[in-house]
Amino acid sequence: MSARATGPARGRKLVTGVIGADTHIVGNRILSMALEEAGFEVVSLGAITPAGDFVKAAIETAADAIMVSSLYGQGELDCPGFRDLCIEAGLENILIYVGGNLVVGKQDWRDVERRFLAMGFDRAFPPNTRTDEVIETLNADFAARSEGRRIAE
Amino acid sequence: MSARATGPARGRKLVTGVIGADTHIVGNRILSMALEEAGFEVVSLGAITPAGDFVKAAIETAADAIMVSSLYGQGELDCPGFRDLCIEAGLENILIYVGGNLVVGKQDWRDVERRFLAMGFDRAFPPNTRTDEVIETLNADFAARSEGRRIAE
Amino acid sequence: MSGATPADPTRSPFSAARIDDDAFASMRRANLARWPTGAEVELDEAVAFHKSLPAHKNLSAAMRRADAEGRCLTQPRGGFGTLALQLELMRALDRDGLADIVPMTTDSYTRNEQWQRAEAGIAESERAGRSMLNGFPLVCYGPRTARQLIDAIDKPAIVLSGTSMPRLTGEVGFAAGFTGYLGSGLAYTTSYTKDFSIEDGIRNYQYLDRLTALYRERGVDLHRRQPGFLTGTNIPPCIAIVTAVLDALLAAGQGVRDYGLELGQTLHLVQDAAAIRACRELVQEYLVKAGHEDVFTPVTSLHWMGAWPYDDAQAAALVAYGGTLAAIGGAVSVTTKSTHEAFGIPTPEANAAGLRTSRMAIYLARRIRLDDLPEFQRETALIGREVRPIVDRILEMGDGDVAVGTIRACEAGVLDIPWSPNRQIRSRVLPARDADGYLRILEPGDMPFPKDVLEVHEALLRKRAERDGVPYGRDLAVASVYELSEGLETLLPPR
Amino acid sequence: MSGATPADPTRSPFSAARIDDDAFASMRRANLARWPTGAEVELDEAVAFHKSLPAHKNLSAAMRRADAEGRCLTQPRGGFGTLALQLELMRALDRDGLADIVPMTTDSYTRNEQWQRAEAGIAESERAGRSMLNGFPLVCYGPRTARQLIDAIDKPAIVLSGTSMPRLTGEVGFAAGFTGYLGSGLAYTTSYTKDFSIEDGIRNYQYLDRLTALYRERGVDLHRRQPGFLTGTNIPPCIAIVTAVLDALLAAGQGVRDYGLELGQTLHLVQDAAAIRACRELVQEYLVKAGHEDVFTPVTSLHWMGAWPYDDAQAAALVAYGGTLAAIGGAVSVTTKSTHEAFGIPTPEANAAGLRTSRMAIYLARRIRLDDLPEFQRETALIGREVRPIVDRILEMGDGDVAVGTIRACEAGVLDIPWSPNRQIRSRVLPARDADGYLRILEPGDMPFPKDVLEVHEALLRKRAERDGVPYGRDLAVASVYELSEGLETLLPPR
Ligand code: B12
Ligand code: B12
Repeated sequence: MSARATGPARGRKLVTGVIGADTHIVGNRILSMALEEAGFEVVSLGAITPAGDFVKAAIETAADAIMVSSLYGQGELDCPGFRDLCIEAGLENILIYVGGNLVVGKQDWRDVERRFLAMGFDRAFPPNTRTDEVIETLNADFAARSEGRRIAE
Repeated sequence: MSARATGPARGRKLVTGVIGADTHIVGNRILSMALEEAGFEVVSLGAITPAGDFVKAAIETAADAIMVSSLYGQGELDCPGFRDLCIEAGLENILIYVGGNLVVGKQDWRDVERRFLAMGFDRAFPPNTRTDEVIETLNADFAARSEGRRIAE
Repeated sequence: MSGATPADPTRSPFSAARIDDDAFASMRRANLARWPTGAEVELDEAVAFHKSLPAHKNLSAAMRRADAEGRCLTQPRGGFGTLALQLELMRALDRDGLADIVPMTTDSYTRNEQWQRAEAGIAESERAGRSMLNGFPLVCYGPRTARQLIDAIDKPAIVLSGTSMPRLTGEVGFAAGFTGYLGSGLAYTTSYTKDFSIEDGIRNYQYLDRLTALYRERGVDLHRRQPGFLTGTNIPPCIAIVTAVLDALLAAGQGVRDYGLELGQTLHLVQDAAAIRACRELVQEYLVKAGHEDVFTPVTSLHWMGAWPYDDAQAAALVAYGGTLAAIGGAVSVTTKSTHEAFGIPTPEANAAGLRTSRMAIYLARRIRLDDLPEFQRETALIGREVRPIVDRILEMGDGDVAVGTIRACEAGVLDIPWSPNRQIRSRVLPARDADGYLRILEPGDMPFPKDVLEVHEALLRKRAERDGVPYGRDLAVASVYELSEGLETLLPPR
Repeated sequence: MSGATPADPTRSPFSAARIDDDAFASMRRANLARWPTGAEVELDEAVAFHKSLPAHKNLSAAMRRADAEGRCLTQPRGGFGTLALQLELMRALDRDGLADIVPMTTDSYTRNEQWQRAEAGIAESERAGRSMLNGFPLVCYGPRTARQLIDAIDKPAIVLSGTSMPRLTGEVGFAAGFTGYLGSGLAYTTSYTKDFSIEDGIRNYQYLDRLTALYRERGVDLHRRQPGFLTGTNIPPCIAIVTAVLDALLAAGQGVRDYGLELGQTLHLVQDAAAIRACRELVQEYLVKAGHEDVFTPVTSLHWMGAWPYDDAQAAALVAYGGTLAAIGGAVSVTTKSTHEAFGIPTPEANAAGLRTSRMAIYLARRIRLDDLPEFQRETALIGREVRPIVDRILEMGDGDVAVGTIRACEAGVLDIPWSPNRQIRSRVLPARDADGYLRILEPGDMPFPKDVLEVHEALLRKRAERDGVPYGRDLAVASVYELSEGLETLLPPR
């Protein structure tokens, strides 16, 4: 856990939590700890968080990104419509990541990723994603955004 | 190991051995022991037996069948032409079985069986063949032969 | 979502006392009225059905027999979102996996009593032609339909429903013919919920335990189980066993007499054998002290409950070793996983393969035991020195009531759970692995472990920090969370 | 096919004495002249190449280092019929399997010096587009070409060539840059041949051992190994170790100083740990007695060498346990198999997966040892009581010459091998498993085991016969051959 927030990413505010009825807090907590250590400001909602609560927290704290964890397999039921909730709340452009064991069973990742990007997530992360990789990606995406692009290539 | 030679199979003479440079004697020996106990007369040539020696022994002992073992994977190199050797030696109709781990690697059995039947073996047996099954099959085939058929269906 | 269903008319003062018959009768009426299929539950009919089952389909009998014969039974997990898929799954686990105990895992909406969402999940699953739920929506289908699952197999079946709200899944499950139910108020509420009150969690399981006793009064023995694996994340044996003692006392108080104890494996041969031995002995010690002389408490050993490697070949070693550890440790049953663990819920095939690999490992363990190994004896004694001070303190805090003591102990941090999602739990206690692969306590939080015990743990963990050349501190705990999921290039680099 | 190549001009009287330099020089000339690629072998050039290799590609150094660090290295088997396939295989085992030692298994024609047939096998393989040979035809390709295999990997490489005729595969292998060679005169001749004379087998390995010493004189250490697994079929540790002592004495007599000892696993945790310990100690005991103070004899533990189950999931448990047994037993390396074992030579993928499963099992074994377990100490002592009387008797029979004693012992049945294909071996000794899963001696044949030892074995086997309700006799031995290949319905039927 050595990666740091750099450039435009420094001090950005991130909302983290585990969506739906999902109790898997370990990875989400370690991620939140790592993001904080890296220099982000983290609003951690913890486990079992309804989609609406993410959006509410994002508005209240004027967050720059939402980090949705879904481990228990029902992400495909909990996550559709998440982007719409953000839009309705006026967060058209907020950066949204989703990660964990997003679907039920061992499925081809490229296929799963396609489904979640189609739901409006800016990025989806497979199992076995480490926190450094997440931080690097946040750095790249916030840099891209400061140049007007939605996310980095 | 309880099956017995029955009907026309009783007292039939069988030549057994492991073909080629193959040293795997355990299964072949257990098979020979079981065939003897079952009431067959067994001429056991042991491991590392050239194809020609099987035929020679079959002629000398006027055997009714030859049981070829091949475990080490090179059966596809050692076994082609075995039937022709028998024919040249005037044993057109002698019953020939082959069994063991006949080919290199874990291959589809139906495919392997096809290849060995094409070589002129009357029957080919996959790995994990137990001696009782062999004895039952011999009983059936000798019965079929006493009715003029080549082997039982 | 709170468990204190206001619908519940008879909210008695919170205690470990047995729920009295009339109160329980009206609690049941209120509970069964919460969802249409509740009306299908009829105790007399259910009792008759259970009595019509052959003994080998009763889990309580199967566990007692396995214990007597020194066998280690196998049981996987498994649940899919439709009846058709669940039938296929349970048949495959029974026939192809040779499972000795067949599971029915409920989906996470059902666990949280979000039955409408579960209904939607069934529809979605049928539309998609694959399971969109992570388990079987038992309550939606109801007991009559669920009984098809029992008829489809020739083994005892158990309900797996990680939840603090077992009252309706319990009623439906038992009525359907399931003879086992995994779960407890303390362990699950602290490990599977965020805002749910521990008191309500305990109340809900007192209901389930009282229901189990009710069946027993009618001559039907049912097997209850305590999920001592907790958050599955590097739980040291002592913490698991503390919760096992408390939940067991609560269950016995409601009249439960078949109470299994589940321990997640530490993956250390000696520590797991010591944990299994110590768990059974310590729980019995406190049950007997409390006057419960006749509670059967077999231990179930669980395949590694923490993060798995992302390589099927590597995972196969954890599956096989899981059988070895359970058998050599003398567990009465083992709960198995598969090579898919790190990725997702296994297919019926992968799940059955995990069962067979474990079963072969159990066979290979022969009758080996470590009883005479000094290291085993040291570890077993150490666990006792860790557990007794905590449990005694908690019982003290309750002024004689274990339920009250448990709540107060959680509030005070005297009872703490590593990596807990529950806000009433401090989760300041932090475990890590020492240089020899034992799980030790890095930070005790506010748990009153004896000083000399903590010195042992610290010394061993410092050895590891030195070996790895890392600072002694929290990073050891985080590294220990990842450890078993690391690739072999990291764990055992070739040179 | 006899090994007494009449071509050999200098057929000295048979003894354990070191082959003198001039005799050996002309033996080498004659040997290298037997096949065209022999001409490519140039000692000075080969020595220079070995010296150009990094230390981590030298097996002798790798084994000594692993032993010093208490590590257990992994090594699979593997050979295919063409250079292209062999390159792909060795790369896969190195990179995907993380093998610490990379093998090159020769095909069975090459082993038996039927090089023309091997040539044909190459052609057939190229035509078929798959390997028709069960190994790599090393001699046909010759040392220059084979060196591509060494360049393709970053690990030490070993020649696996189960044969009594190692003289040319040895010359070619060492010249190519292989730093290890598995095989010995007594073990292989009694287990891999039918009519081949044991004397000639020993002579051929004296050549190889003398060649190894020749490299050593030039400053290149090469690792030789004894295949104590013999026929791989329920070999009790004591019989394996007797052959290990004899072959080690013969090798040391030619000047070998790195001599590994391979033991097939019994699949019993305690018996395997005891066998590994006893093997190393007993071989050292007799080497030192014979004045060889400085021979390094690390033990290699081999995954189950008998019949495997015909189910990949079941086989996975044997693969994983194979790593566990080697690591807990303290072996310096383990030779791995795959889930394909019962069916055929594994694909590179399956072979690499077997390596990773074993490697993870080794990691999980942590630093556990059974030294303080009384049962381990009993078994280790028992093996000593079995081995010493036999070895002492054999040395006696040789009137001071171990080579002569070995031949006489085989003729007299004092030295006997279970399930041997060789006609000079009586193969009247029969092993079987006892009720606790230990390999015991059912029929000693003419081996002079002490009476009290045989009583122990008989008592334990009678217990098993009673338990299984079968007559005490040969059927126990046959059943024990099949045992591990049986399905789980047979081994551990659900009830
Ligand atoms: C530990 C564990 C548990 C613990 C959780 C304890 C707790 N309260 O946190 C317990 C035992 C309680 C548990 C329960 C269950 N579990 Co669970 N559990 C696991 C396990 C073994 C490890 C998870 C873990 O902690 N990993 C370690 C952490 C560090 O990694 P991580 O969680 O993956 O998070 C990392 C990355 O994913 C990434 N990441 C995570 N979130 C995000 C978000 C963003 C935006 C980004 C960029 C990255 C990112 O960064 C994190 C840090 O590196 C996994 C399987 C596995 N992985 O081995 C199953 C697993 C996740 N569980 C599973 C299931 C089904 C359940 C249950 C539903 C089982 C059941 N039916 O009873 C219940 C959950 C009940 C409920 N209501 O949720 C399934 C999910 C199936 C699927 N997706 O197909 C898994 C995959 C096991 C399996 N193969 O079946 N579980
Ligand atoms: C024990 C064993 C050995 C022992 C053999 C000891 C001896 N002298 O007999 C040793 C260690 C010496 C050995 C050596 C080798 N072995 Co080996 N060995 C095995 C093993 C593990 C078990 C074989 C066995 O004894 N089974 C038990 C008996 C009872 O069963 P069986 O042999 O299959 O026989 C039964 C049936 O097949 C049937 N049957 C047999 N013959 C016949 C004939 C007829 C007509 C019929 C009807 C039925 C029948 O009835 C028998 C009784 O039920 C197998 C793998 C496995 N099966 O687990 C590999 C295996 C056979 N060996 C193999 C190989 C490659 C070798 C070597 C070439 C390895 C090497 N490269 O060094 C060498 C052989 C060298 C040589 N020149 O031959 C491969 C063959 C690969 C393939 N076919 O693709 C196998 C499959 C392992 C593998 N997966 O790689 N081996």
